[in-house]
Amino acid sequence: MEAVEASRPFRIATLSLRKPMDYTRRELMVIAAAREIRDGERVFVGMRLPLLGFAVAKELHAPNAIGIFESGVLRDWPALEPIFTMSDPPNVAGALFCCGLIEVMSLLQSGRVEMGFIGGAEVDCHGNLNTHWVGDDGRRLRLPGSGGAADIATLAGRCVIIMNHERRRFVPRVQYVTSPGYGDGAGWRERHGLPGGGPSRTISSLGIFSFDPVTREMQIESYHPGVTVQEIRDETDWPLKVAPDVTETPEPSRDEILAVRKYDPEGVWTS
Amino acid sequence: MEAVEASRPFRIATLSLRKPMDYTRRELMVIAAAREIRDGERVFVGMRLPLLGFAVAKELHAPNAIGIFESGVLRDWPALEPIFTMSDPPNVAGALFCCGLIEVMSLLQSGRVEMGFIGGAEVDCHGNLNTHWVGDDGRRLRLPGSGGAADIATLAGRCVIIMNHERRRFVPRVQYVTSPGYGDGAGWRERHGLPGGGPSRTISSLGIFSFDPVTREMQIESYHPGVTVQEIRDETDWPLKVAPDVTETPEPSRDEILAVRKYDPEGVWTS
Amino acid sequence: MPKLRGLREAIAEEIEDGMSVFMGAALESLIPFAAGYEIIRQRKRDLTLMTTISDMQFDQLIGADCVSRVCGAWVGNVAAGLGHNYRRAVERREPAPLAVENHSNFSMALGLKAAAMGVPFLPTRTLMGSDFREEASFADVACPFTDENLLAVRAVKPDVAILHVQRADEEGNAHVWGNLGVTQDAAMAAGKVVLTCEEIVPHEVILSDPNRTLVPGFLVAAVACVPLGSHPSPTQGYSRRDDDFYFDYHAQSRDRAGFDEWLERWVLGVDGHDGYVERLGGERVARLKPDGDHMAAPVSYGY
Amino acid sequence: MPKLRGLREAIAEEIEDGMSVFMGAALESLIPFAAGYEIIRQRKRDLTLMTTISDMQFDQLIGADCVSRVCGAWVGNVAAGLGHNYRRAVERREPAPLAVENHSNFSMALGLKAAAMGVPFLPTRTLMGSDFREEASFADVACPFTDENLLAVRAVKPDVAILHVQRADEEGNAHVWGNLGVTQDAAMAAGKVVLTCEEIVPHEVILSDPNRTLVPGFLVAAVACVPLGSHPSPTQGYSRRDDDFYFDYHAQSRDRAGFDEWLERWVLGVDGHDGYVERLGGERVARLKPDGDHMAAPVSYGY
Repeated sequence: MEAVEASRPFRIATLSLRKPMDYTRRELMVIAAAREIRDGERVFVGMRLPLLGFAVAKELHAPNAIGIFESGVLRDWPALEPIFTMSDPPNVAGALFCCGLIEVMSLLQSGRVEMGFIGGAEVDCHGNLNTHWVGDDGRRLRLPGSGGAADIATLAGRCVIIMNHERRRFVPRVQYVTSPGYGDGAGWRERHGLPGGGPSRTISSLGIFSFDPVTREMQIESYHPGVTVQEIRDETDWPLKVAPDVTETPEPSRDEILAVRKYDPEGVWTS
Repeated sequence: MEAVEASRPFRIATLSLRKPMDYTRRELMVIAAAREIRDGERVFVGMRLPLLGFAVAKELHAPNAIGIFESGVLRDWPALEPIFTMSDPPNVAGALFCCGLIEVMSLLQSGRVEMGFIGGAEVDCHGNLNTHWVGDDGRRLRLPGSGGAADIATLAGRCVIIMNHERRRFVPRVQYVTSPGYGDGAGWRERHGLPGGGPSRTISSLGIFSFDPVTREMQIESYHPGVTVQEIRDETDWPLKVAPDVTETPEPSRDEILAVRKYDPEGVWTS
Repeated sequence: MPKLRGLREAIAEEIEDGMSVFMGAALESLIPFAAGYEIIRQRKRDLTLMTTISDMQFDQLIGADCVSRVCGAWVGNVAAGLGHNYRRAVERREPAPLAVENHSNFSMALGLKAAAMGVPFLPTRTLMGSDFREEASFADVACPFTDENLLAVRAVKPDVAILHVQRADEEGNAHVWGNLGVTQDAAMAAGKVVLTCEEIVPHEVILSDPNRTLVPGFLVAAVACVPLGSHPSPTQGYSRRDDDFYFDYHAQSRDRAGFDEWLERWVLGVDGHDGYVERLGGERVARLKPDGDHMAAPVSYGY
Repeated sequence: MPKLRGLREAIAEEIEDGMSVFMGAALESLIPFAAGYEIIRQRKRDLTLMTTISDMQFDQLIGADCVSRVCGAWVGNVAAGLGHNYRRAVERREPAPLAVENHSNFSMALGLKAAAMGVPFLPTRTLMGSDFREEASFADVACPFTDENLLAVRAVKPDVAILHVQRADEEGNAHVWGNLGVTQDAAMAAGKVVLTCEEIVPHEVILSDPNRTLVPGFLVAAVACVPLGSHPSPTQGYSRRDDDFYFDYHAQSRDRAGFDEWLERWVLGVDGHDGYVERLGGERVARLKPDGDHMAAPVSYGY
């Protein structure tokens, strides 16, 4: 479950096509998400962009990946129609396995889910996510809560964080830890007994971020085409480090773009 | 699961019709079992005689009783054909609810199963049952084990024990407690934290037995027609007490006998 | 009292002020919206609502001042995001203060499972390191075999679970399919179950496929035939999600006045569920019907 | 390696000496007898067999000297009573000593469920006061909320679960119906699953009814098409119980010589499962077919 407020996408289809891209930022995010899915993996694909990423990965390099939904649905093929939530009928008809939440979470807890996508209203420098409440000009703003995100963050083999990049969302320390990343850094997950591997990457609207293997601090791995390291730093509320081999996010291939558009022909999610 | 060795019943149909009965001992046992089932109750009916007892009770005084089988089957109507085990297809087709063992045992553990029938190779004066091993002339004889009997004995609202009455089976203290009754007597179940109520009655081939509400010791409540108190004591390996209001087991009614024969027309289980 | 009743009678007779009520068991489908609307019409008060994912149903009940406490993993609008009434209640105590107990989907499911199984807790490895691990529903427990430190989740026992299902018989034996979430766990954890269903079917239909029975009738206190009873959420095989309804509610409930108007239009100002369906209009209802069938392969229980 | 293999290859490649093998998950139906016979033919050794109710399959494997340890709730002959080979092994160490770990059906199911859930134990109220409560699989655990004393059951993780099912696709996604027992828990607890099935069906048949999928293919290492693979135990919709086979085995296995003859006739002296079915004879096989169908009411996943 995304905690951020969504708009009715088919009414706000504001295109942001900028030269020299012939693809949108959101398309690039979907493609980046797809690239995180390895063939044969079982992946919590959640909703919206990762769901499309799953479809793209299946189409291209991960034909044997399985998409998992916490309501109890496992699919080896994308939903039969565009959907708003994991429980929508086109995501259930033609599923591979439809069990209960406990069974899906049991697969997760017993180490059989390699990856999960998660997001939040805030992320911090150690990849902790907050979907419970945030301060806003001295007022508290109550968000919907964890859903299954905290479970995925705790238990999945690895997590990929996917979020819009805004300074108010990329904060030094989240105000509330809903979905733990690396806590306060090195050794924290081990000390607290979290079985899963923690966040492997963050995909934002500006770049892709890895976590320093020693300090577990988020660092810029690549900036999206047309974005500078300085722009990313400006939109980040802590002194964001840069990986030694920082580079530009690889341009989407023609196949990747075509795959996104096959599953989102109207640009509902990606325009 | 009964732990005792069964013969192929349709080959050893040795009739034991004695005057003035026009029914067999086994028919009387089935009818006594049926009388223990109250309308609307959920009852572990196990196999063989209690299964027939369930059918008779449904037919007569307990039309809303539900029969439960530990493999995950719940029925509101007897099996569609005579069966050897709970998992036989005629006991599954037309079932009310077919779940897993865990779900059925969860109903039991959460206090929603009012009664269960159990048996064993040995029973003792406090209603403890043994289906693990017995000594036989200095040799140990290994029996099949608990199946679900220990769970039913521990957890059911009340249990009814049903057994052939033989001196080697009715012993002062079982050699191994598979399915606990009242342990060593008053207060034992409470001390050991057993949630279920314990055995309410024993139905044997010679009589019906209750448990003294204070001492929790088995006592003769009624002797079957044609059986004397002395015969029962002779077949019991401890000084069996007699309830103050001991009486003859009420004769089966015509309806009861007809109901048994409706479900066991060949006398497979009751001749 | 017969189990098969009208929705109005079922809610009047089975739901009492102050009860704890589990809804939203399938997470984002089969949400018993019609039952929730009826709770609002009957002005039930001081309820504790429990859920995994509440959909916008909890937001409606909170705005209508039926609720004093929420216990769940996610409260919002599954299509459009935040729940405005939920925010107003938590942030500004409008229309009344609201206590919140935080769970994750898995911890809530484990709490229900513990109650369903008749044990006071279940152990898990989830939520280690989350801030809401400090809630009173969680405690440390060590494994007696491995000495590992695990999280114990306390049993969750709602007074009643309200479930919408595809088909049930008059005794409340229910077939449910598609997306399930914690449907069976909620039914087995609760003190009793109130069902709404798309169709009442003969007992023989249920008996024809006992593996499809998710809720046996002996757990059910009342069953009401309420076609489209999950609207605007979907019911597999019977109705699609009504996306517009979600976005319209989201927009209208942005302030109290807008929510009150919404409530009058869709809940208080209509004559029960039939009036609600009438207000939706035949064309809209027709659009929600599935595009044809998608049949399960045949299965024989032959013996 | 493709998952779809012959039974001989599947057993040869997936079952190793010394492994722990769970069978008998449905308690008294769907017993994977054909797989057990193949284990005997291939003279696997030193197996730990795990079960709830073993049916007479364990008795056969013990008599054939494939087993060094049994962990389960019930070992015998479900139609006829005691298992003679089991008795000889425990009482007289014939053909070899046999270690036994006692469970009840519920405690074994909880052990599997713990492994399936990825926790080292689950708490229960059963077995309090039973003598086998002293086994190493059980320990005391106190509820951190209520202080109640409960029994902790240690997770049971078989190396492999062998299951017979009605239908599966080539990837091992399996539809199972009727009597289930601990089938899904065993599949999820085990390191891997080996399936035998009555029919291999197209993937689309599985996808048509995802609630009927009890075992997803990613848990499955091998699937073999073995019609009548549960004989003499029943498979709902496909074959009835062969009662005579149970009583004949019981009578013949009363002494070692009789068992050896039985083994030669039905297992070692036939050419795999096909030879076994041939020996049963067409008339007997025909008698085991269900008397007609008993169809599940239709279900649509329309969207």
